[in-house]
Amino acid sequence: MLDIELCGIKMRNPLMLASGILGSYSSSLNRIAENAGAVVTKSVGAEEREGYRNPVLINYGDGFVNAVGLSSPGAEVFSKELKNFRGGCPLIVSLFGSSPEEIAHLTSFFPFADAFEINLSCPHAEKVGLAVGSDPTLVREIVTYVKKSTSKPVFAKLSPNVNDIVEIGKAAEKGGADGVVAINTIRGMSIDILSRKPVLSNISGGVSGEAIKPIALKCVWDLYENLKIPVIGVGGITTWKDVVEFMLAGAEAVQIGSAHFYSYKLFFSLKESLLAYVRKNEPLKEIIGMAHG
Amino acid sequence: MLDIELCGIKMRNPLMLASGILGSYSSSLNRIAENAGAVVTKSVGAEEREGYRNPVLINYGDGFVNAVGLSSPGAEVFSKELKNFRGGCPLIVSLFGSSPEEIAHLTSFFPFADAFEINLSCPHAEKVGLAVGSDPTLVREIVTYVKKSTSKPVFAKLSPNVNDIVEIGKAAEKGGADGVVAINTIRGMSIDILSRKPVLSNISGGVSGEAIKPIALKCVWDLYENLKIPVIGVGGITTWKDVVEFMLAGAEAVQIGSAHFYSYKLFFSLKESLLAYVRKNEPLKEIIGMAHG
Amino acid sequence: MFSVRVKNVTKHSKDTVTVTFNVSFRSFPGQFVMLNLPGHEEIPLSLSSPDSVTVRAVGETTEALVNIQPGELLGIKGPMGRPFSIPNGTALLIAGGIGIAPLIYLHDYIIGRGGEVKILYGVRTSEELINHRRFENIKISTDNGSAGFHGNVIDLLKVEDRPDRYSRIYCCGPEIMLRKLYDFFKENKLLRKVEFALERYMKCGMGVCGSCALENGLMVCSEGPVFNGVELEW
Amino acid sequence: MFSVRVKNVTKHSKDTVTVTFNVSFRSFPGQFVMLNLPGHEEIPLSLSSPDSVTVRAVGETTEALVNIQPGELLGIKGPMGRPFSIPNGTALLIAGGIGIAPLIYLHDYIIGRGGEVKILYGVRTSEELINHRRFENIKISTDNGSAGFHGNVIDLLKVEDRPDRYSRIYCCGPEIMLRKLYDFFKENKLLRKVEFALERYMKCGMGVCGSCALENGLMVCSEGPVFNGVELEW
Ligand SMILES: Cc1cc2nc3c(=O)[nH]c(=O)nc-3n(C[C@H](O)[C@H](O)[C@H](O)COP(=O)(O)OP(=O)(O)OC[C@H]3O[C@@H](n4cnc5c(N)ncnc54)[C@H](O)[C@@H]3O)c2cc1C
Ligand SMILES: Cc1cc2nc3c(=O)[nH]c(=O)nc-3n(C[C@H](O)[C@H](O)[C@H](O)COP(=O)(O)OP(=O)(O)OC[C@H]3O[C@@H](n4cnc5c(N)ncnc54)[C@H](O)[C@@H]3O)c2cc1C
Ligand SMILES: Cc1cc2nc3c(=O)[nH]c(=O)nc-3n(C[C@H](O)[C@H](O)[C@H](O)COP(=O)(O)O)c2cc1C
Ligand SMILES: Cc1cc2nc3c(=O)[nH]c(=O)nc-3n(C[C@H](O)[C@H](O)[C@H](O)COP(=O)(O)O)c2cc1C
Ligand code: FES
Ligand code: FES
Repeated sequence: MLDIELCGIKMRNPLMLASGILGSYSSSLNRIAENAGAVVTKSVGAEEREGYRNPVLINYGDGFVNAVGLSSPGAEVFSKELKNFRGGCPLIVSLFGSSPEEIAHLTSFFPFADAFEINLSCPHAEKVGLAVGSDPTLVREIVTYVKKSTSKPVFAKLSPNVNDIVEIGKAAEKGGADGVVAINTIRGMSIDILSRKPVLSNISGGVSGEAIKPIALKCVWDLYENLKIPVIGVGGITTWKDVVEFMLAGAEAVQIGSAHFYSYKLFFSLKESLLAYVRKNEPLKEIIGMAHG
Repeated sequence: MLDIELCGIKMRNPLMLASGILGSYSSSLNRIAENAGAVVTKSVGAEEREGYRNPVLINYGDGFVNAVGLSSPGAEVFSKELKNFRGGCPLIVSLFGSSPEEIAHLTSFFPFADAFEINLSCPHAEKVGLAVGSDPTLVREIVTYVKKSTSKPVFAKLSPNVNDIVEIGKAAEKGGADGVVAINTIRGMSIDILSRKPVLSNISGGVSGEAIKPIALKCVWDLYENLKIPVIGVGGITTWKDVVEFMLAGAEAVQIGSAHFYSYKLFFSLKESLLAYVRKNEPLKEIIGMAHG
Repeated sequence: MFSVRVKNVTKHSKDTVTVTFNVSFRSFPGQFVMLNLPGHEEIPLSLSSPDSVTVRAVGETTEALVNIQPGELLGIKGPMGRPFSIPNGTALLIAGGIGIAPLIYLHDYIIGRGGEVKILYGVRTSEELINHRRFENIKISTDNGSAGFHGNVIDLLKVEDRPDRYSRIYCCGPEIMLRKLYDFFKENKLLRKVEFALERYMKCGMGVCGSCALENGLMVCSEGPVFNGVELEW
Repeated sequence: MFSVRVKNVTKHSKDTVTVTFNVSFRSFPGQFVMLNLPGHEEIPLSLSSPDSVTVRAVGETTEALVNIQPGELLGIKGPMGRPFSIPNGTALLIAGGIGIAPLIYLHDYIIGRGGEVKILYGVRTSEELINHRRFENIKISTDNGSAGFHGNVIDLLKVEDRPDRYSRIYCCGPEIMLRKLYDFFKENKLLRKVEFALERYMKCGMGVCGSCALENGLMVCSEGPVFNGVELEW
C-alpha cells in the first residue's frame, strides 16, 4: 500500500535515504536498504577530494549545520565500494562536478545504478556546488549531457539558495531531467562565543534538519505547481506526518537525511506508521499534491 | 557599557525591536522602549492595506511561519498613532512600497522618526516585498530616493531569498544607505495533514525564529566582509549568547522579533545578561566582527 | 495547531449556538481558543466549557460557524490566555449579550467546587437570551423590557444589589458596557475586586504581532483576555 | 558543543600526555569526546577519567594537543558513544599502546566500586608505558623485551592467564592486535564475554555522515566505540 513507481523505478515505499547521510559505504547502505524505498549514495566526483577538516557538523538544536564538503574517494574507487551493495532496494548514485562533460562522464562508472542524482547545490563547495546550480543555462546543459550519457533516470537536486527555485527546476526539466529533488541545505554558520571563532573549520556550511522543513515544503509546493516532472521532497522530514505533509504538497517521494541522528530504525518506524495511516486513508500515491487548489 | 552609536543614533544598548512585532501601536512600542536600545515600527505604506486573513502565524516548534502581510493603516493614520510614542528610546519607522517615489514620499509623514528602515524583503507580499528587494538596480534607486527625501539615517532591510545577499547589500550601499539590516524572513509554509490544506490563509509565509539563526548569521558575516556600512543583525536571536554571536559575526546592533513570544521582559533580561558579560569582558562595541580572520 | 471534530451543535436562537468538540481541553474559565474553520478566518472564541464555544453570528466566520454540522473538522490553537481568578466567597457575574459565553464556564466551575454565584445578564431583547434557565441565581435585564428588568445591566446592578458584598466581580460584554461598569466600580472604589474579559481584534493570537495591544501596552491575547480593574487605564 | 579549559597537563613520555579539564563529565568508561583545539582538527578521544583524555602524538592535531598549556580553551562535543558494560566478577583488561586510555577509566571505575581487575598491557618499548605503576594487578609485555614479558600482549595472554576465568574481557589497542585477539577468543568460544573498543576515522561524530561505518554497517561513533565480540564480523 506504500509502493510507488518513480520514473519507472519500483519502490516499496516513497522513503529514500538522502545523499551524504550514511552513504559512503556499501555496509551502511545495505543496512538502510532493508527498509528504505531507495538509497542515494554520498555524492561522488571524478577525482579524490578531501572535503573539509573537522569539525564538519554542528547540532544547533533546531537542526544541523554541516560542512562535510564534497569529500569523495573518486568515481573509480567508489564504484568498487558500491559493488558490495546487496541490492535491498534501488540504488541511486549522486554525482557532482564542475562541467557538463565532467559530470556526464561519471555515469559510466556505475552501470549497476538504478538512477542518478545530480548534486547541483552544495552550498559550501567552491566551484562544484551552488556556483553550478544557480545558473539556469548551465543546469540545463548539465542535465542534457548527463541524460545523453545514460539510459537510467536522472534527477536534478536543487538548492534553495537562489532567487527562484522554480526557474532552476524548469531549466532542469528542459534539459530532460526525469525528476527534481528539493532541497539541498541552506547556507548557514555558527560562532563559538568563547573562542570567538566560527565553529566549522570551513567557517560556513549548510543547514538541514527540522528547522528547514517549512522552507523545503514551500519549494516542493512551488515546483509541483510549475513543473510536469516528479518532485522528490527533502528537508527536515523526521516523522510520518512530515512525509504526509510533503506528499500533500506534491512530492512523489521523499528523502530523509538528518533525522537519522535520532535513529537508524527510522525507515522501519516510518514505514510502519505510514502503513497505519494508509489503512485509515487512501494509498499514499493518491494523496500526492492533494493540498493544492 | 552596552551603549553604542549607530550612524549617529545614540542607543543605550544594541538591542532593537524588529519590525512587525508589537510595533503597530504606540502603547506597545512605549512599553518595549523602556529597555530596548531602539524600536522599529511595523512597516507602513502609502495607503491602507488589509494584510492577509487569519490564520497568519504558525509556531512550528523550531520557529514561526507568518503571513501577516504588509497590513498597514496607511502613512497618515500611522503617523498620528506614532505621535503617542513617548520617546523612551530612538524610534525607527519601517517603510514599504512598490516604487522609489512612493517609498521616498512616506518619510515626510514621520518628521519625528530618528531613522527609517526600508523593508525590501517581505517574502509573502506581492509587488511590494521581495519582488522589490531582489533587483539590485531597483534597490539602489529606492535607497537613493529615500536618502534624498530625508536627513535621517536610512537602513535597507534585506531578504535571504536571493542568489547573493551581498550583491543586494552593495546596491543599497551604493544608493547611500547608512546601514543594512539582515535578514527578513525566509519563504516557507506548512500543511495541516488532517484538513489537507495549507495552514496559513495566504498558503505561504515567512520563517522566523530560532530555526533561522545560522542562516541569518551567515548573511551578517558575508555582509560584514563585503560592505563598509554597518550591518544590523536579525533572525532567531533569543538569548544573550545569540546577541554576542551576531556581534562577533559583525553586527553593530541586533533586532529581535519572534523571541517576544517567550517574554515581554526580553530586552530587560538580555540587557542584564549582557551587562554581566561585559563586566567579565570588554565593552560590547569592541567585539564587533571579532570572529573574522 | 491541531484539529478537533464537532460533536454537537446546540441552537440557542437564530444567530447563536454552542459548538461542542469531541475533545475536552485542560483549561480554565476565561481562556480562549483561536478557532479555524477551514476556508474561513481564524477567530478568537472564549471557551464556554472545557469542550465548547458559544458563538454569535456577527460576520462571515461566525456566520459559518453557527451553521456548522457535527462531524466537521476545526483547527484549534490553545486554550490560551489568562483565566479568571477563583473567588473565595460569593461571586457576581455581569454579562452583556454574547459576553455570557466565558461566564457560563466560570459559573459552572465555581458551582462545581461548591461556591456561590449570582448572575446579572443583560440583553437587548429576550430573544437573545441563551439558556438562562440553567442558572439558579440569575437576574435578567432587557433594553426593551421584553423580559426581566427593563433597562440595561448597569441600571439593574444599581437597583438589585450591593456589589461590595461580593468577594469578586466578573464582567464580560460589549466594550461600551465594560467601560461604564469600570467607571461605576471606580467611583465605588471596588476596581480591585473586578475582573474584565476584554476583546480586541486579534491576528496572531500568540503575543507576537501586537494587533491586540491595549492603551497601556498590555496584549489581550497573551496577557489577557482577563484583566483586573486596576490594570486598566480607562 | 561547549568549551572547557585545560587545568593540567601530565607528561608521560615524549609523545604522550594526559590533559585534565576544569570540568568533570557525567560519563562512563569507554565513552569518548570529539575534542576541538581551536585552529586544528576536531578529533575523537576516549575519556581516561571523567575529566581527562590521554593522548599520543601521531599527527598534526595530537601533536598540538600534547603541547597544550594549562588555561587554554578546548571545544568539546560529548561525552558520547556506548560505554563498556560493567562486569559482575573479575575483569580482564587487555591494552595495546595508547589503547590503555579508556581502560584506565574502566580500571578506576571498577576498583572504585569494589570490583577486581587484572590488566595485560603491551607496548613496543618500555618508554611507551604510561603510568603503569598506579595499577596493582598488572602484567606488561614489550616487543623488544625492555620491560616485563618479551613479546606481544597476545603471547602474554596465552602464557599468563586462563581467560575463561574472567567474567568479562575488555580490549583496546591497534586494530591488528584487536583482530588477533578476536580470532583467539573466537577459537576459544569466549567472544560473548569480550568487548572491543574500536577506532575509525570520524567526521561528524554524531552518527550522521557514515564515515565510521564498520564492515557490518554499524557506526562506531553512535553505536560503538565499544562492541561485543559477537557483534563483529571479522
Ligand atoms: C478573547 C476573545 C474572546 C471572544 N469570545 C467570543 C465568544 O465566546 N463568542 C463569540 O461569539 N464571540 C467571541 N469573540 C468575538 C469574536 O472573535 C468575533 O465576533 C469574530 O472574530 C468575528 O468574526 P467574523 O468573521 O464573524 O466577523 P467579521 O466580519 O470579521 O467582523 C465582525 C466584527 O467582529 C470583529 N472581529 C473580526 N475579527 C476579529 C478578531 N480576530 N478578533 C476580534 N474581533 C474580531 C470585527 O472588528 C467586527 O466588529 C471573542 C473575541 C475575543 C478577542
Ligand atoms: C573512538 C575513538 C577513541 C580514540 N581515543 C583515543 C585516545 O584516547 N587517545 C589517543 O591518543 N587517540 C585516540 N584515538 C585516535 C585519535 O583520534 C587519532 O590519533 C587522531 O584523530 C589523529 O589526529 P591527528 O590530527 O593527530 O593525526 P592525522 O595527521 O590526522 O592522522 C594520523 C592518524 O590518525 C588517523 N585519524 C586522523 N583523524 C582521525 C579521526 N577523526 N578519527 C580517527 N582516526 C583519525 C589517521 O587515519 C592517521 O592514521 C581515538 C579514536 C577513536 C575513533
Ligand atoms: C552531513 C551531511 C552531508 C551531506 N552531503 C550531501 C552530499 O554529498 N550530496 C548532496 O546532494 N546532499 C548532501 N547533503 C544534503 C542532504 O542530502 C539533504 O538535502 C539535506 O540535508 C536536507 O535534508 P534533511 O533535513 O533530511 O537532512 C548532506 C547533508 C548532511 C547533513
Ligand atoms: C509576525 C511577524 C511580522 C513581521 N512583520 C514585518 C514587517 O512588517 N516588516 C519587516 O520588515 N519585517 C517584518 N517581520 C520580520 C522581522 O522583522 C524579522 O526580520 C524576522 O522575523 C526575523 O527575526 P526574528 O527571528 O527575531 O523574528 C515580521 C516577522 C514576524 C514574525
Ligand atoms: S493577536 Fe498578535 S499579539 Fe495579540
Ligand atoms: S563519524 Fe559520522 S557517522 Fe560516525
